[in-house]
Amino acid sequence: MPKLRIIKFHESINEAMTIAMKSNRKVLCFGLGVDDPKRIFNTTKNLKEKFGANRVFDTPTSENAMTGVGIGLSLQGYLPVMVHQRFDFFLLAMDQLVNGAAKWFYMFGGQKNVPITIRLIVGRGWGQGPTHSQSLHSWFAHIPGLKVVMPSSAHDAKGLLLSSIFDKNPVIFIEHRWLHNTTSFVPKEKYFIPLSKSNIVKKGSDITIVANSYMTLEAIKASEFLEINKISIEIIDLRTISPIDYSTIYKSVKKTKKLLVLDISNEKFGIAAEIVSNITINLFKYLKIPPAIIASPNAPTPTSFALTKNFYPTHKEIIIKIFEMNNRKLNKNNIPKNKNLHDVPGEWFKGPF
Amino acid sequence: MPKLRIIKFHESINEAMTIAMKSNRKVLCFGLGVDDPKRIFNTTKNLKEKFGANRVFDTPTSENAMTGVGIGLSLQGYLPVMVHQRFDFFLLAMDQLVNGAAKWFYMFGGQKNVPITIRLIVGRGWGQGPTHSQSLHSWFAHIPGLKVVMPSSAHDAKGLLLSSIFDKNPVIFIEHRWLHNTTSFVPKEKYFIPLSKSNIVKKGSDITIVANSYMTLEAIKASEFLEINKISIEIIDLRTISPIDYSTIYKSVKKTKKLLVLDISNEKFGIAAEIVSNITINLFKYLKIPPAIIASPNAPTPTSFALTKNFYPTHKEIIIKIFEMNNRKLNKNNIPKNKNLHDVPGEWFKGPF
Amino acid sequence: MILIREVEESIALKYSENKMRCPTHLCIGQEAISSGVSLNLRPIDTVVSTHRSHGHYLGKGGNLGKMIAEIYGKTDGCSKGYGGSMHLIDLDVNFMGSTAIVGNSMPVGVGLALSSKLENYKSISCIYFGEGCTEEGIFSESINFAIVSNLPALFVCENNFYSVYSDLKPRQPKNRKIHKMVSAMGIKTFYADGNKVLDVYKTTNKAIKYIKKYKKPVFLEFATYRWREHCGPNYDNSIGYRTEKEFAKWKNKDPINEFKNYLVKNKIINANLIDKFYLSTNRKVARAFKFAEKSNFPSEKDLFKNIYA
Amino acid sequence: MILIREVEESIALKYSENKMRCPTHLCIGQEAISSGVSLNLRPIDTVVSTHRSHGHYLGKGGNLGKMIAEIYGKTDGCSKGYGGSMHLIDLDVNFMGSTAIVGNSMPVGVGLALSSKLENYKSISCIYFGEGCTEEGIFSESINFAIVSNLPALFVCENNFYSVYSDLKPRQPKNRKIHKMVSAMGIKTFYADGNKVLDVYKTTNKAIKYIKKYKKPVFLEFATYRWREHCGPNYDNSIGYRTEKEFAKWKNKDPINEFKNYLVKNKIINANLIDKFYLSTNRKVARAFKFAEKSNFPSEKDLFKNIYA
Ligand SMILES: Cc1ncc(C[n+]2csc(CCOP(=O)(O)OP(=O)(O)O)c2C)c(N)n1
Ligand SMILES: Cc1ncc(C[n+]2csc(CCOP(=O)(O)OP(=O)(O)O)c2C)c(N)n1
Ligand SMILES: [Mg+2]
Ligand SMILES: [Mg+2]
Repeated sequence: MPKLRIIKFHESINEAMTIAMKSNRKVLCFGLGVDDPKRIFNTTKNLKEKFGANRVFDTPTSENAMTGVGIGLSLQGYLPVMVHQRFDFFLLAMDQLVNGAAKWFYMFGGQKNVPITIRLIVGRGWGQGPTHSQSLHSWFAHIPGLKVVMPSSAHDAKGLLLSSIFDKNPVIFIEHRWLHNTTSFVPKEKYFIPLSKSNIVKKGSDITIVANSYMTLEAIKASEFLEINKISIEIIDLRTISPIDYSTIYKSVKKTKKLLVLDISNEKFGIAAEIVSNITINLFKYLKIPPAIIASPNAPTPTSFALTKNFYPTHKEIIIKIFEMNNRKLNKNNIPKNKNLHDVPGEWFKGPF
Repeated sequence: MPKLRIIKFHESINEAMTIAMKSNRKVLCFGLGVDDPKRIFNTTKNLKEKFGANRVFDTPTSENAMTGVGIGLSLQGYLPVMVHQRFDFFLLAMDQLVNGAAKWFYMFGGQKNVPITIRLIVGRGWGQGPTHSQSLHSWFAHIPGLKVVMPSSAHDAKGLLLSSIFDKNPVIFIEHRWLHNTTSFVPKEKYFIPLSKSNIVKKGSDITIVANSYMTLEAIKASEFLEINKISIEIIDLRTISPIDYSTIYKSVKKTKKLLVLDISNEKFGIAAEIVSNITINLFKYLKIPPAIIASPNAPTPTSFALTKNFYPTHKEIIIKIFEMNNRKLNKNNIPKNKNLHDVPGEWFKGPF
Repeated sequence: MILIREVEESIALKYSENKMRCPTHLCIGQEAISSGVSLNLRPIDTVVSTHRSHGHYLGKGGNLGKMIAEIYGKTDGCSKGYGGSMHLIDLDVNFMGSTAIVGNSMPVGVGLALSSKLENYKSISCIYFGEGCTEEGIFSESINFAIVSNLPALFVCENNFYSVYSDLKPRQPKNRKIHKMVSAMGIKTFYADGNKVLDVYKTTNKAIKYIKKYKKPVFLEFATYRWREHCGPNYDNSIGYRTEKEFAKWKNKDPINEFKNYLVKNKIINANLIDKFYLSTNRKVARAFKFAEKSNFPSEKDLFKNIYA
Repeated sequence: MILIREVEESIALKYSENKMRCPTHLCIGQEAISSGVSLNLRPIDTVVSTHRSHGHYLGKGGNLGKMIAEIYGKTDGCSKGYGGSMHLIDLDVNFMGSTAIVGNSMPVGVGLALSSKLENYKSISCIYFGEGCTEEGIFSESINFAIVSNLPALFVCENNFYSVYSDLKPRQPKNRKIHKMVSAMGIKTFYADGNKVLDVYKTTNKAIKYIKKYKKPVFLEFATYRWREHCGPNYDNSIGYRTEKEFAKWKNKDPINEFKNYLVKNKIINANLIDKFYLSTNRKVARAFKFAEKSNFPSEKDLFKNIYA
């Protein structure tokens, strides 16, 4: 048996981009810095060299107009992939996204679809602070006409990005910065992971965990300790936030009768609420105990190393909550500790950006 | 006993503006058309004449910058009231709102607050269509640092607007266009209705209805028919969406054991989900049946008269749902019909705008 | 031009029947611009526009019956009833869409120009907007990108001096010439009287030659005037935001009369022919309204159609 | 100027200790601008700035110790640790805030100017930004409103020719002069060499006189160059987005050397005095770092402080 090919998340994004651009000349890639020396954390490496400056280009700092340019391109059959180094910068483009891209197909009677893909990178750690670490994916999920994808692994990133690029609708593709250096098995060839289909990352019977993006990793980390402690959790990685795949969640909750939802944004009016609400409304009689949510605090992200200490929930909070939900006593000291400082995902991530 | 003074919602907004500007010279009012002949559906009537062009002024069509101007003014102790004829136009200003106004107090260590008030008018009916009838209040509710107010009556509008203007934080004040001509008792003098405190519009025992803005009127309309049919509903008008007043809802649900949440935006990832989720998590054991939501369909607003026929939920859908939740048989033909066409609130609202 | 005028007048006339139930912005008084510009556009050239787009749509050759049906909210509407007057499209003639948020369609037009560049400048992207749009940030962003990328974009600014009920005073400095301001960004610009269809035609012609020759965008500004209220069918001089005198001055410069007089004076065609043309136009318009009235309403359930492709 | 340089050099030196844990944009090479501009500002005048604001903050007289403490994330930080290097404030000297989204603080500065106008032009609002910011729509929106409303705003564009690793080519047309482009909007503009502190000083002086006399805004453009990487403490000429030659050319025009030579050559002060000044500056900087290091970290629970006022 051949050895599994293990690569990094940023390499897998890069592979998806390369395959997409190679297989269809209509795929374009643009955004601030896509052709600069850093190549968006390596994710756009070699694209300009391979596909030329016409298809891979830097832009003025004009987020709103460039989104509109993407719409215009896609009306002529292009498949533009726009990139933003931070989710937060994209707030300037809400008019084009919501009043334009999301509604174009609908408001013109289904005549022209807008197959644009927008890659947003969510900052975290090293004092990214209030304006460089937001992920307002719940905003987009609220808008009919948009799709919202949040991969959690290198493997998923490739297959989901390929599906996003070739999807006929505007897709918001959200990459958590801390995932970029994670690794997983990634097949070399082209493959598509369907949108709006979640993934059971781990089978289990005691409780259903619905996670997305980076929180999936924390859930997996928690599961190891829980396993030892004979609590069997089922982890569903949403992959696509909207349109959401409820049937997988329904099936799981019908089995486990317990639900914990994780999110990378703050809890208040976030996507976890939607999931808890939907499950409650539809599976009320199955739920043995009240569902629960673990998400960030309802505060802006502060900058100071000290203030972010408990800002991001980790496997620890998940473990504590799950013990509680399963009515089990826990000695918190037994929970394995992170070896990194809380504001970095590992040695590779150091320094300003 | 003196006769109660009944005035219209737009008059009450106008009164609040007038009182605020009279009582504090730092209150300003600006936005497209605040001093034009139509005066934002009469809500800014006479302000320019009374307080001068320095304090009441029209602006260029520059939503994003003008929001920043408002922030700058408020840093110097001004209390700016910005007005947008449609909520949808304000999407251009999300950077200034979210990365600026909402975070200024926090990210600069609590040194300068931003007491700006932003009035947004939600369009409905007469083919306002996909880009002139959105209300994305769930977006704002998700952002820590913002307050979101949605009055449902002339009486509340005055007291809530006064509280919003003099509140120390950025407040989004959302006016449903169909409320502008509704009337209610409005005291002549200055009064404040506290933010983040909801209002029990109607006491009842069989089910708790959580409503906001225009949906409160539909709930009231429904209650009349329900009363006759011996179903006693408790209607809570949220008044402030965020920070939300859960304690009033908790008390009510503990009593009625049933929850129905209404909203004027589409259901998916909307504010109703947050409320259902919170109540489920915190009052699980009190709930006798699954909570429910009535909101708009998860679609953009189409323009055609024919397509909007069932777009907006009314007292009818509420009545049907409540009969169902109370396990009661209903002859739908008995539900009183609206006398107006479905796309107008009354004779006063006709024609294009 | 006459067609546009007659269509708009008919809409104005019938609007009070309450069957056209959507915000509707008429372009009466401004017809020379869409007419003069459109005559220079080939079918392959694309157009995007704004809330006030009837003229641009018809000028490009957009289907009249479908436009009226759209305003009536019918299935035969050019947007199948989903968009209304403010959201028109006719792909058969490459009228790619008009949208209702000020400035919203500008960058979309720039994107269309970029797609043309990627296909060897096969077409020109014509982008209409009002002078109010120049105040939106997206205006300078769009033009800057078109300049930097050498795009075949034709920006057409209809300066009618008003944005809703606001004159220029609170919005733009007194002595600004929009075309000069934009020229300083690094783009070729032209200015002309937007009520003289021949001037509009000739100016646009020069512009298009320039675009083709230099593979660069051009910006046009045309002065004109809206006769009716900002939104809706009526006259609104009485409400006080503009003077009867100003209106009379512009009405005197009626683009259609101006052109008729020119044609007759120069004996290009005689008055009889013009009358005949009116007759046939009116028949066409009447047919369009009949078509719209007869067309079916969409079904309520179609609300959920086409949210996703 | 020397203070700013020495502070920035110290940050660069100590950054690798991993105690300053936030994105940090140094202004080494650009110090003449904040220095020359600030000398013209009175305490009452307000300032807003961008991600690259250390120089602007210090120039305005912002507290040095508090700035360093802020970068260290301490309670004595000027933003109490909440903001970091990109969000500085010092109300004592009317440094009203720097923010990290390109263009974000511009209209806020315009709002400050409007508040000044409402109080009879009591102060001037100084607004710093880079040439990259001119590409954002909010740039033209902000300037347009300042013009229309006759606001006492001083716009200061630091043109260092780069936005992150992007030179001007993909962003602005070749022959654009930013100050000329802006001038066409209807605002007085000046241009000067941003590496010559005297030129900056004199130009700003003229600008402020103009603002006071005419009660109108002014736009300044200064050419300059950033020596270190866009964000962080290192040099980055090796990564290939700019040439060693270009860098050398600008390093040769070091604003500090330039000014030192001028002072010595013209016998305004002697070299000795400058050395002494360096010494005292270095002591000051060292004290600031000590202050920052000694200051306490905020408590984890303070995370929930100040979300609402
Ligand atoms: C972003 C935004 N702000 C405000 C409006 C309201 N509005 C509709 S049309 C219009 C006037 C725009 O003026 P102009 O661009 O000159 O076009 P005209 O109506 O004169 O043809 C305005 C302000 C809008 N549609 N979008
Ligand atoms: C809206 C937005 N887009 C992108 C960025 C990323 N970014 C941070 S600094 C910067 C460079 C801006 O260049 P310029 O204005 O010239 O300032 P400089 O860094 O040269 O001082 C960019 C693009 C951002 N912070 N905000
Ligand atoms: Mg106009
Ligand atoms: Mg720069």
